[in-house]
Amino acid sequence: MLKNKKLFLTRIKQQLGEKILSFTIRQPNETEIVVKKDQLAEVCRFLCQEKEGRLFTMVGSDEREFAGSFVLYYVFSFDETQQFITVKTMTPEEDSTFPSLAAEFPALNWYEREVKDLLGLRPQGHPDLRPLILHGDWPEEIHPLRKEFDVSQNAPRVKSRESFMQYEGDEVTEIPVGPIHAGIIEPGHFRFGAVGDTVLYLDARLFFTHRGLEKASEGMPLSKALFLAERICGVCALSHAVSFAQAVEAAAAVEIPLRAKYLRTLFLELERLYNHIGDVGNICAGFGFAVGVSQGTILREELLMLNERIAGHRYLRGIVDLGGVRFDIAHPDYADILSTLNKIEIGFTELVDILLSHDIAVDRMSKTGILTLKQANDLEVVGVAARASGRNIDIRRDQPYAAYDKVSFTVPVYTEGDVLARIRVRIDEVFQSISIIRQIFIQMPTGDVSVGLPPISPYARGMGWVESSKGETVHWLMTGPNETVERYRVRSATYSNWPAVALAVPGNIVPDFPLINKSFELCYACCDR
Amino acid sequence: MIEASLDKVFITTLSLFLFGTFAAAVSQKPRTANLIAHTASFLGGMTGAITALGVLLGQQTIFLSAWYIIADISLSFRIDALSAFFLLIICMLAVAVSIYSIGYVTEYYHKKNIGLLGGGLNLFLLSMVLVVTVDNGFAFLIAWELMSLVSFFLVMYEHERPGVRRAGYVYVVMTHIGTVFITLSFLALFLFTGSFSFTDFQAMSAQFPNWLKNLIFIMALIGFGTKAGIVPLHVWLPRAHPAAPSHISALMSAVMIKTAAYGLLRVSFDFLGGGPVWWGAIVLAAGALSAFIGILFGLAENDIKRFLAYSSAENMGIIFMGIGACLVFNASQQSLLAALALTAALYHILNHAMFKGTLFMGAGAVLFATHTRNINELGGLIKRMPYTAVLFLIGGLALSALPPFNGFISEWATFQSLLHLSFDIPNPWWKISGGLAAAALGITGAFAAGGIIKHFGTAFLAMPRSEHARGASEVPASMRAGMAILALFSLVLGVWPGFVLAITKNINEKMFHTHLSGDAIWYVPFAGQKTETLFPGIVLLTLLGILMLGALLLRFWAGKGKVHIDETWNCGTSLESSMQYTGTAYSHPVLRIMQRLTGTHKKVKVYQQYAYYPRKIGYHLYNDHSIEDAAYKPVVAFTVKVSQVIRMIQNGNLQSYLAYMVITLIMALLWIRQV
Amino acid sequence: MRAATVKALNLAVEGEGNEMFEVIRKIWKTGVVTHKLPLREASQRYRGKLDIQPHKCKNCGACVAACPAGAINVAQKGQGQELSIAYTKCIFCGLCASVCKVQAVQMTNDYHLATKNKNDLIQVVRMPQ
Amino acid sequence: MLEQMIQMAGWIVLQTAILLLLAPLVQGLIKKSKARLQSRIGPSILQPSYDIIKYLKKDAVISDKASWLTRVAPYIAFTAVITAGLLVPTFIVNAPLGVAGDIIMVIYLLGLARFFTALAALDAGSSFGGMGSSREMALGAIIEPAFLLALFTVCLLSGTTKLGQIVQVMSGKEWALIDPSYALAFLAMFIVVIAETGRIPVDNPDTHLELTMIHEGMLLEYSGRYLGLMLWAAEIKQLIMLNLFISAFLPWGMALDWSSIGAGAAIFIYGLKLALLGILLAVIETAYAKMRLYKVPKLLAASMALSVLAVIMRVVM
Repeated sequence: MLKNKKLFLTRIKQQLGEKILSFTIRQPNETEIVVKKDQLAEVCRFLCQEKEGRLFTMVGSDEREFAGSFVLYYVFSFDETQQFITVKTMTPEEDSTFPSLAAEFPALNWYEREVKDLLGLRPQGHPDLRPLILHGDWPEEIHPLRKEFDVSQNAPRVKSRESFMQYEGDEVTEIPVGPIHAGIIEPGHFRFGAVGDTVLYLDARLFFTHRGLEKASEGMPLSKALFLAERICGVCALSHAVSFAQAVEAAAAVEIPLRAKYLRTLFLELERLYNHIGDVGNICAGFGFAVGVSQGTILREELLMLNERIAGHRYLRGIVDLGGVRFDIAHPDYADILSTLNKIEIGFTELVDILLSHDIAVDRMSKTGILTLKQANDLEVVGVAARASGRNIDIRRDQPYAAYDKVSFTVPVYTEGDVLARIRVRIDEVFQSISIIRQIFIQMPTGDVSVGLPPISPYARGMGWVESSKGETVHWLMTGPNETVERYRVRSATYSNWPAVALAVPGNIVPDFPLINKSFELCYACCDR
Repeated sequence: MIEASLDKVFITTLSLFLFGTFAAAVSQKPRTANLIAHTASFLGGMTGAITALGVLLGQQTIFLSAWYIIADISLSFRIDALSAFFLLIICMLAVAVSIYSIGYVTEYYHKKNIGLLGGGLNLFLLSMVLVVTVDNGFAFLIAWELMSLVSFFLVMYEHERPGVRRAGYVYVVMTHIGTVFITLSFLALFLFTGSFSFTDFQAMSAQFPNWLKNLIFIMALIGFGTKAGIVPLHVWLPRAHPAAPSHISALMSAVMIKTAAYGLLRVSFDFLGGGPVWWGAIVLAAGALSAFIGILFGLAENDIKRFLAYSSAENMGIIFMGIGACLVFNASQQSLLAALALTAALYHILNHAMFKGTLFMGAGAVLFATHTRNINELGGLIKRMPYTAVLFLIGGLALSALPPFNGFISEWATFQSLLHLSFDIPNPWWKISGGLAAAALGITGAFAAGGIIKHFGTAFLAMPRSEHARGASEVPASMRAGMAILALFSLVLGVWPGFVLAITKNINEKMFHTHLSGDAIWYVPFAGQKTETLFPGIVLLTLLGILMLGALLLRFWAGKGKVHIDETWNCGTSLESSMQYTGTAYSHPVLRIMQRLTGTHKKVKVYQQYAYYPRKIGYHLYNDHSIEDAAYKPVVAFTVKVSQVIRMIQNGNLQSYLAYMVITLIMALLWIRQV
Repeated sequence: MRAATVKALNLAVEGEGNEMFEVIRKIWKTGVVTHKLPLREASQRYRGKLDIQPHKCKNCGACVAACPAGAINVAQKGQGQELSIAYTKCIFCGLCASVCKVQAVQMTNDYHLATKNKNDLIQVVRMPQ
Repeated sequence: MLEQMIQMAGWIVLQTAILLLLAPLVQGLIKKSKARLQSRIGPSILQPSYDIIKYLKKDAVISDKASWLTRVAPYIAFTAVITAGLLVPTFIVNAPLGVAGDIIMVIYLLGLARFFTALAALDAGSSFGGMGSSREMALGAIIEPAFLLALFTVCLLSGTTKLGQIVQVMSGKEWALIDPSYALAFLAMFIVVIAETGRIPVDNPDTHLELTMIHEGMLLEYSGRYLGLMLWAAEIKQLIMLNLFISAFLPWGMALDWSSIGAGAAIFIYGLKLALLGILLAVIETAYAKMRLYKVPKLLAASMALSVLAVIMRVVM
């Protein structure tokens, strides 16, 4: 394995040759390549197409103060060799542009627009330069992530530059939904181009809940920023917290105690369980199957109450510490968890039996909202949605963290890409999670649950990732002086998957949209930050 | 005495129309032409209506001989109850349309020749009056041809507009195919009776062999079915009606196609004395098919006049269902039920004339105000044209057969006729067919309601979708008055069916020697062996009572509710007119359900340079109308080709070709006479 | 004819009798699960309101510094000091309790936070001199 | 004559009161049963009545794009539905307006209510109104023939479309449900009742998801008094459908005249029948899921097929 890695890296270095400025192995699993702007496209193309890397995240950072320019990091994951390669390129302030790769790699569409909005670097040749993070009524020349931006300043509102898809002919109705919804749904504005009940195109306008968390974290002590990370989202609080903690631990180059790893794994799986079971129940609301909804809710509530009993918080907040977890659990808790899980397993099996043998339910779900493998690959879709479309990725297995390399589990993959496949993936993962938790209790070692962090040098970089119930969540962190945050970039699963929803909807009928949307189960807060 | 004076009144009618034709045609100033033509047609209509009412209520028949051409080929009139009924409808429409036209034709001032249009209107009315009143096969055919030609020229009035000529050609070709069949059936009658006189037809047809009766009936059905726009002979209808100026479309749709029903009733009952059950079955099936397909295709339309034209095909279908049921009952010796079915058909003929007249004039008013018939460009007219909106809505409610308007009563009677097919005819097939036919009628009514909501909702409600609609304003008073007259009749005939029963009584008595008692104002007892009664008046009174009382109680109990005016809820964003449901979108679910019949398919064009980055999406929904395509395109193409060849030979224009056609027809008739 | 009837009946219910039975059985088994007020007590580890014992406090200020939400404040009031906890800001993370060396701040499982007046959510503790 | 008219007026008032009061109760019962079937306690069965009272007393907000139609439609829909209700028997074999109209009148009066509801939905210009309206009309058009056919099978027995006479004929056939053709017609009609009352699997009365609504979508722009009337009308329509069903298929125990004992027992039996039907609707709604929009016509086609089959059996046997 180790040899493979070395060979892999050496070969990349040789093949890229002149095109790169430097080639540094920064951490055992991360290599940094520095390229000039004009070589960026070629290097990325080489990494993606010849070496089958997949875009993990892309970060733009204002490093003028200590590096003299804006810096862009393109992180690629190589699952086979468990390696990350970061391609770094510099953009000086005078020439605040960079070559756009979005036309070639549609997955970069949002990342580049985000850099444009927040840092004011112009992606040249981007086919769609509409505002993304900041809405059309935000002044075009104010970029919040530039260091000179004053947080307390109120930006003036300007005439909106928002635009949506244009339709030819007088037959298309633009159906607007949101940002204020009828139910308790997060804000997002969807504009369907539809004729009658058939959808032609979906414009999704998100980032209504952009709270500027990344900006807010700048200069914040790492220990407090953890709580900020925890509050990015309601239902994946733990995933975000663990990701952040892992990023800090990577920056500090610290290994956490084994028991803490197991505990993190346990809680992460509990989080996945209540999310997946809740989602399976909730999907029934999409076709009005009341029993499914009520039974799903009952099971989810059982799990939430279990969370409260063992961790003091229904949504598992306040558990993670930098360098481990904040408290340990004892044997009565083991028994509590295991007996609750037994109950859940029986109830869930029954629910699944009813659901999957219900003709109308299955009919509603199958062939609805199909996302093809090509679309999933092109957009670098992650998580449940990716696995339902035949994209065999799961970061727990591919780039293991916590104790995932010590437990055995299978990764369910379906190829249909429809709502039913996404539900089936969730159902299978529920049983996998239950099995993982049982393994944890067999293997659980004794020992400390936390380790103190050594002092972290300024401008150290770290990356943390977690396969949340929605997909991989990536936290990219650069520390500042005095153990504060210099640049923090969160790429949640939702961020990667939202563009895919818009692709899965056209061709379906309007009343199927809630169903499709729920089957992706994307959360806006994660995405908008 | 009365009879004698009615004669004179009728002659006055004819003279007025004739005068209107020529006086208008020669007058130069548009304003004068407008006044002369429409005063003449208005007065003609009034006198004609008096004549018809005199005949219907006075239980008498008018005979009138004008002149003889040769031997027994004469221009003579005989107005019996059936003729008078149709004469009444023509004249009522003539009155309403004349008033309407005074305003409507101002649109054409200094653009087109008003004299020709006004003269044409008079001539058209005259020809229709002749069709339903002449007493001679030969004269009937001449009048029929005159009616077809005049209406053709009126359709072609705006021939410079794209599509109008094509529509005109399709119309003229189809109508002549129909005429050929009608001519053949009259020739057959002539050959076996040796006379063209209707009286001889009636007297001698009883001795005809069955095959001949069947032949005559089938040819008459095809011929008149073409004029009536019965599916699949309807193709000309949705093309010609929208192409004509709106007041002409109103007349064509409300009256002209009804002359086909007159012809069919005349031939099948009066001449042939009813027939075997299968005649009725065919007519019923054709009617059901027509009603269903007609309205389904209509629902797909976004052109308000095309929709109305298709709906005419639907309503002719309903009328044919009534006639079919009548034929079946007649063949089964159920004379009371036959009378019920005939009443249903006649009632619907009258009703359809009223509400379709209103609707076509309403569509004309929209066209007048906005210069577009495409509802996807309209919207918000209810605030700009409040009167037109109300009148159109009344017409629409009647078309959707909703109480308390007249459409409901006749559709109810048709329902009863169809249901009694299964209740009272022992044959098991009829037991099932009656129910299925009733179900077909039900779906037709629901589709019609959907079509009206689509067109009214898109064109009149919410926000304007284009400059056309934004700049609209209410139409002149005369146009509103024309619509209002018919709309008022829609309501009156809906709550006072006794009136209609009084005027159809004679027809039934003559044909079936039985009658439905309908003397009371408020109710229609279709009494007899069953007591299927309907008291629309009582129901309406109760409804109004509850409404008043409820509103009062609510006011008393909860006080005068405050109403705040605010934006339409749009999920927190501002509402744009492109967010309203379009006409296409509205009918899309139905079309998708009925995809196999309508052949609905879409063309989507995505403009994009890179995959995943579309810039613009083009969309268009097409309805293939598979029935038309399959059955018609080759025939129409062939006929058009032939006529083009003929035109080339003649090296002349279409008008002279048509003139030749008429002359040929007359020559042929004369030649047969000589032999 | 009988066969036709059976077929038609099957068409109508589409053979869903079995599955419907399953559903009903499941519902029967579950019963009504809604809890009526008053709700049960929160679990032992539940992190609810803070319990502050002024006499133990050494005025070290660790809790104020540790609070990530800035919910704890100390203000000079007359002679003594006043510690205020704003439950409008508190995220119930429990850091204050874990940094307090003398256990003057402890978390309780009291979850009753609903109030009609926002000011009731600021708990003020007067420190002894 | 005068006495007769007074009697009729009294009957009209009585039946109107029954419709007005009972309709929200039936709705409440269905909601309560559904809640129980979802393992919830659920609101009181009086809740729909409270809701209506609340709405009627509230101020209304109306769109600035809307015309007078929006204000008029609730009154028309409400009165049309009540008038239809006066044509359908409840616990006594005839209805107050029984002489004046028949089943077809009922269907078309309900159609009138539907027409104005669907039209008013387009008045404010929102796409949700259009969506609900267009779906309602599409499904309505398919429901109509199924409805007619299902009723037709019943009419065929009595040879009339008058409900009073139908009930009289049917109540003489206590064991009719054993008759296969009758059972088929029963099923066909039940499907129609579900579809017409806008229940799962056709429509979901509980959903307020913008994109899936049918009936609720049409009422989206309504508030206050207007919403109250519309909701009330919908509940009364549901009661009328159940009344129709009872008249056609479960007419046993109806009072033949106004004798106090007979009428008292009949009222009790009528209440029982309504409650049972309501609970049955709730069970079906709980156990089924909402069908795909474009599959609903197939369900109604099945209803039509059942009706036709029922007629064939009646004719053949």
